[in-house]
Amino acid sequence: MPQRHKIELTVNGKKLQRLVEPRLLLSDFLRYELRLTGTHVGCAHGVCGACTVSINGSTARSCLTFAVQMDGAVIETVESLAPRGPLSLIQQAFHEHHALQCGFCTPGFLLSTREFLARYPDPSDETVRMALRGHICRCTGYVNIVRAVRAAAAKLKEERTGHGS
Amino acid sequence: MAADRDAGDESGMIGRPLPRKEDDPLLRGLGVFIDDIQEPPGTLHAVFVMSTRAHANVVAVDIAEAAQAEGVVAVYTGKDLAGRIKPITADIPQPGYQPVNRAVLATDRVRFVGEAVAVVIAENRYLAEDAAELVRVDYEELPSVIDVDQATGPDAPRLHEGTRDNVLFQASYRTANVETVFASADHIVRDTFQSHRLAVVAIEPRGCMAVYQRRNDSLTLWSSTQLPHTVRTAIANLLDWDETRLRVVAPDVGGGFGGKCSVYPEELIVSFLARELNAPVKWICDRREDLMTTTQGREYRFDVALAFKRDGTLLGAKAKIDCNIGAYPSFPLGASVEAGGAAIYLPGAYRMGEYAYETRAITTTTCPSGVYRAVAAPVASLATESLMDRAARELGLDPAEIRRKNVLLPSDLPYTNAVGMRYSTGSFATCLERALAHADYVGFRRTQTDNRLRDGKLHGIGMANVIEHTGQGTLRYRQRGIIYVPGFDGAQVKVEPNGRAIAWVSQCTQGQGHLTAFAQIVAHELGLGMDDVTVIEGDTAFGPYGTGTFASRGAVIAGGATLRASTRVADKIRRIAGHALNVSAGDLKLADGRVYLSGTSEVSMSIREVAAIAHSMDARALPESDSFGLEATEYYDPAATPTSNAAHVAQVSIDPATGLVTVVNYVVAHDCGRVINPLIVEGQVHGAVVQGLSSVLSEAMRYDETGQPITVSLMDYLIATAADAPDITVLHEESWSPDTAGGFKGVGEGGVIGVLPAVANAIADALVPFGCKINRLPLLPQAIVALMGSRSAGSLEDIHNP
Amino acid sequence: MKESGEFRLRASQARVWDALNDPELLQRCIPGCESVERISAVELKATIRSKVGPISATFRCDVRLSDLDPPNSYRISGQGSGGAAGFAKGGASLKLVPDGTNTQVLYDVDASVGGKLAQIGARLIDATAKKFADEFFRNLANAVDGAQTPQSTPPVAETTPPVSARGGARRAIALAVLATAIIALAAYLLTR
Amino acid sequence: MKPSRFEYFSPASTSEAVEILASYQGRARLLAGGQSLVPLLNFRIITPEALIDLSRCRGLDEIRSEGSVLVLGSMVRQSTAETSEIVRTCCPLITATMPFLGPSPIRNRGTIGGSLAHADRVAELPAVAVALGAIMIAEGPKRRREIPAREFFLGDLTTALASEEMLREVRFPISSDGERFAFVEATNRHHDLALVAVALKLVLNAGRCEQAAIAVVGVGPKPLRLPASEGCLVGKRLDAATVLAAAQLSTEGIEFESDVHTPASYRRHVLPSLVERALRQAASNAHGNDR
Repeated sequence: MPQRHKIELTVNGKKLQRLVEPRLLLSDFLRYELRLTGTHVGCAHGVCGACTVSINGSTARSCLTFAVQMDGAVIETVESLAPRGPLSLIQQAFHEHHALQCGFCTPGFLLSTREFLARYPDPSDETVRMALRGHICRCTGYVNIVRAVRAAAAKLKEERTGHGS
Repeated sequence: MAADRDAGDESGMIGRPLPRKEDDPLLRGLGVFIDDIQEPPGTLHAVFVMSTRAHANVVAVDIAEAAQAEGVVAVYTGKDLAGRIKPITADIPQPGYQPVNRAVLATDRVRFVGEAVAVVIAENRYLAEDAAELVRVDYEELPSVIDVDQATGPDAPRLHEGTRDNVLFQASYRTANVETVFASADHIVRDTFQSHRLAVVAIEPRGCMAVYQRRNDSLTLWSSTQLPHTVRTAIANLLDWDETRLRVVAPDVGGGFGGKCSVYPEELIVSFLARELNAPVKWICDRREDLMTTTQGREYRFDVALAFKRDGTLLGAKAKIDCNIGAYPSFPLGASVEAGGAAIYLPGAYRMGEYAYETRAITTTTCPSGVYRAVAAPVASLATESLMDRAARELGLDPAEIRRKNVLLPSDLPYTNAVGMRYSTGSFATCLERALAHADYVGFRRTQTDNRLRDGKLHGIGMANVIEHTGQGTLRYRQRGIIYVPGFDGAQVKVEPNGRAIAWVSQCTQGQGHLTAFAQIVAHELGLGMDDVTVIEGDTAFGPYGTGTFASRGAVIAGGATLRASTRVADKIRRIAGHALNVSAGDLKLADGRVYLSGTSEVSMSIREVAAIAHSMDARALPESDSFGLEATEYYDPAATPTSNAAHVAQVSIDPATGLVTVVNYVVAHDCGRVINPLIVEGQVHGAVVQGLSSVLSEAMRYDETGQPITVSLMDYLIATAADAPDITVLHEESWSPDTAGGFKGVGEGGVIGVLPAVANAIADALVPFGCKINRLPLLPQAIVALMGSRSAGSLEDIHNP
Repeated sequence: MKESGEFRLRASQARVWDALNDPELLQRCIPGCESVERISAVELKATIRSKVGPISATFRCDVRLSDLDPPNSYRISGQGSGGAAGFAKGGASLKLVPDGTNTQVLYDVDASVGGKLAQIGARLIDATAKKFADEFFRNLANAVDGAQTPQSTPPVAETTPPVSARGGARRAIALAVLATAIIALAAYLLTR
Repeated sequence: MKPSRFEYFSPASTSEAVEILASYQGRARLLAGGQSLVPLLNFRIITPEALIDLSRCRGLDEIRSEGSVLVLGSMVRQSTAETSEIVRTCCPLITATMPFLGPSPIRNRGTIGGSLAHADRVAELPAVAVALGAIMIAEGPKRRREIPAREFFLGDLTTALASEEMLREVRFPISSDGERFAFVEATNRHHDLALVAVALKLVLNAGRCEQAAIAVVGVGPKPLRLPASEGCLVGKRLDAATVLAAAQLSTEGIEFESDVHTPASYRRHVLPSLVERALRQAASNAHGNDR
């Protein structure tokens, strides 16, 4: 049996140490070892986007990453967006605009949306569509997702200017 | 019971665009899909060894090496399971139907690439996959047949024992004067439309987990299914198990769309193994396996002719329909569901008295097909709506004009069409006009008159009228011989001592928002707030038996059952409150968590107080005629099949250099009767339109000449992303159904039915100068440039309307 | 997949037949041919390692020969199993027609590939098979030309291959080429 | 869809990496961003004995300009290159091409070197490297060597790197005044994998084209230059007639290939249009593609 490797990492703010077999995918590590099952696997080859998490502040496919590579990494999953209390602003926008149906793909959309809005605070429909093209949603037709993302952008802007003034 | 439009009032919950109750956990990553369920200790993982041949005799299966591999607990072959699990058979008692068996694991013959020949059970999925690679199968290849012509040719091998030929179902029908109208028609348009095989690709692949309890020989199977009750009954029948010891649970399900609307061999095998090995057994389908084994759909050939008068009046239709249903009929819907549905759907939203069809379901050595969202209706609609456009052009009419001439008008209703489907209510003409107006059809045509080429793109507009047979009940399934589909559903509504309600509904939700929509019905009837109502679905251990969620039947049938049960509970609340308040029950209204006397707020009590009385937790007594508890169970089956309707208008632009199509504007005017939650209805329409759009523009499940599927990853099976999808406007009409409880009609499939013809017609409209006809899908860039022929982008400047 | 075609070798019919009967030469000409084992007069087993960048699959091939008419024609058929990667199978009728000092080789091929490689890597299978064919033809042509040994011929794409396969779609050629490997192996049988 | 077993190494230096690589004699793979490699592992299309993760190798994520050359370390993430001001200033074509490489989560992990060394026939970066005349710096156990981009790509997933060599960095000539760029592609879906993609660099002087480099990917197993089109442009003004003539010459000598995504005939049909489009963009836009 191949050697297991010790990794130390931070997941959703919690420091962890684990021994992992090299071939263990990050998605499986999160889901089965840490029981963070909000990260879903829809294709395991990097296309559908359901498994998207944040690694060191950037979105990434957890199905295309091995846990063993994550030594020292800071990982955030959907579970970190609103660990308790009210939904985050983006989650709330998805809720209000009916931007999810079965909800399987939603965690990936949320993480990409968060990253996108941090970089592009005032996006057009077109840029939202471009930015989210790495995620497949089979239920919503994306219409309400785009609306939710734009609504969230407007809210975030409001919040910023509100705090600023 | 005809719905009473005045029943609702301002405080009612039905009709409100409420955000969904199910969202919160899903948004937090707390959804529990099949692979998210905490595995019990000792859970074993199954991996199936799939056939690499489309058609072959299985000479030998060598499991020796696999059985010795690390972590492997057991390996079973088809021969090991034969006799332990009965084959799956959808024996539909209908003329022209030939039933066939499907062994849960192939024993001596495989009939499609992906058919399971062995199953490996190991400590984890990684090890199970390692071992599955070590199973060696010796095949003796047989000729494959991948399309309906090969399967019906003179030399075609017979795929199934005990059948005459590969035509597993055929039917025909004609009205009395169809030949006469065709003989006397001024104009006949005809073409053969070929639609392509699609994979369903619910974003969550299938999967199941079985836990066996030895102490009472009972089993719980969690499965990502649309049919928990049917799966339970099938396990009982095919594994010879007492159904009362079986529980099937559909947890959160990541989309169904018909792909999870069959009982699958894996569900039976995993259940069997859990008992056999006395250990929890889990199987999660991976995406490649999903693209090879989950029922596919919509591979049809429609040869259709429409007969018209010179003025554009539609006189009749003739259709010859062939469906490629793949290697095995699905269960419970069987081999006839696609071919039968295709024929029945064709008359659509038009006044058309004469119709003849011949329809066939043909088995081939490809993945089994099933009831993919809207089944055959989108292709039937593509055929008629495309021919309608061609007739218009040939007769010198505008496409909108020819539809106005033929679409059903209020004065036509109720209308019984050429195959006996009855449309009680509908807003066919209104939807068409509203969609055209909103899309500025007239304005578009005015611009287009000058030039189809604007901003370097070719522009076109297309439309379609849509009907959707929704909420089909017991009678429809009995008529069609589909005896394994009950057709009814049930709901048990119960007010607990704290005055809050819980409803157990026999369906299961895969994203359609049942937990919200049905809660709205309960809250509406009981005068409760949305937070006071919890809906639970998908668990055979609770509530009544039922059919499942598919074919746009949720709102009508489960909604109807929920409404009926809620009404009965509301009646009891009134009786109890009337008794307690010493007023007539008939004068009491329920709202805001209270029961009060109409016209006054003085005389009232809370529903919580009523619940306390009902549970003998209050000094006041029940009326003598009532017993304890505050609950009711109702099964529901609509009086007739309610027909939803819609009109779709699509506007496209085409890059003439690359052939890439962009949908720039999309309008749907939609009527699903009384709307429970417009937010959810719009979501259903959006999703269906884009799913259908994806199938028009890019999705295609391809097989090579030998039956190898060659699009088994999402790198090769191309699903529309946000970058491909348009914004969509949904306009609502509400023609309540007199045939259903609450006036509800179904929604969910109609969007797909409309988008195929609307987009194909818009593309054909943009390409009118090229004189091409669209009769094949998908319309990938390669197809568009082929349709444009040799005219290169450079010579487009002079393209005007003919 | 069925495919007919022809290619021309700059050598006499007798020389080509002999070349096709030279096991060492063939083993060198078939890219990735690792071993050949004779089972009977008309049967053999061979191992061919097919490689595209990091992707490789080892096919164990069973080949059978029939309709022998030296030096004019024969029919071969066979199949190779690549384990979990998949399989390739095919048959071919091969005809050698003298054309002055050259030889025209006419073939009718019926071949297919299946399993995981074919399903996931359809794109690569075609390309691999084409590359495989190009190499085999170039090696064979060089060999019968009496030129240097095939191994020392670098795969320089700029040089026009000395032979060309005519015919339809790339995939057809691709599949034909998998059968070509089998053809070559089958030829090996002729010498025994 | 779980990979088979492998050993894992995470060397701190390139010399250590190539040493391990050499010791496995072709049975180990280098792991860069993993966005192309890991799908193949998950499908078990490839089953290496070891993966050598380059993410901790010192110096591989550097972006710097050295005289007339922009140097991108092989482990520079695609999204980093995309937003790098140095890259934008030195080689705007690279910046313009990045959004085509895939959606953000892919570009966040995917690397410059990984994409080039993977050598997929429809990958965009090889076209850019060939159009710009990049030099690949290979590092082996014994020496480093330079490989011009044109000689680097040999075929599907196959490069001139020897089995014990790794791609250490890529050196792009820094663009000068008068250079024009464009990147365009034809796809099945909007912003999909390329069916055919064209990257071009022109050097204009007083309106005349002094140099032209047009690279195309997707038509066959490796990137190609279009010498006939290039020849037609040099010495001429980029007027409509010249652009059209160059576009029409683009298919010359190319053996177009079919695959599951599109037939050869489509690729042949679309290439002239793409070349025309790229030339028009380049003529009007100093920063190539305007996305």
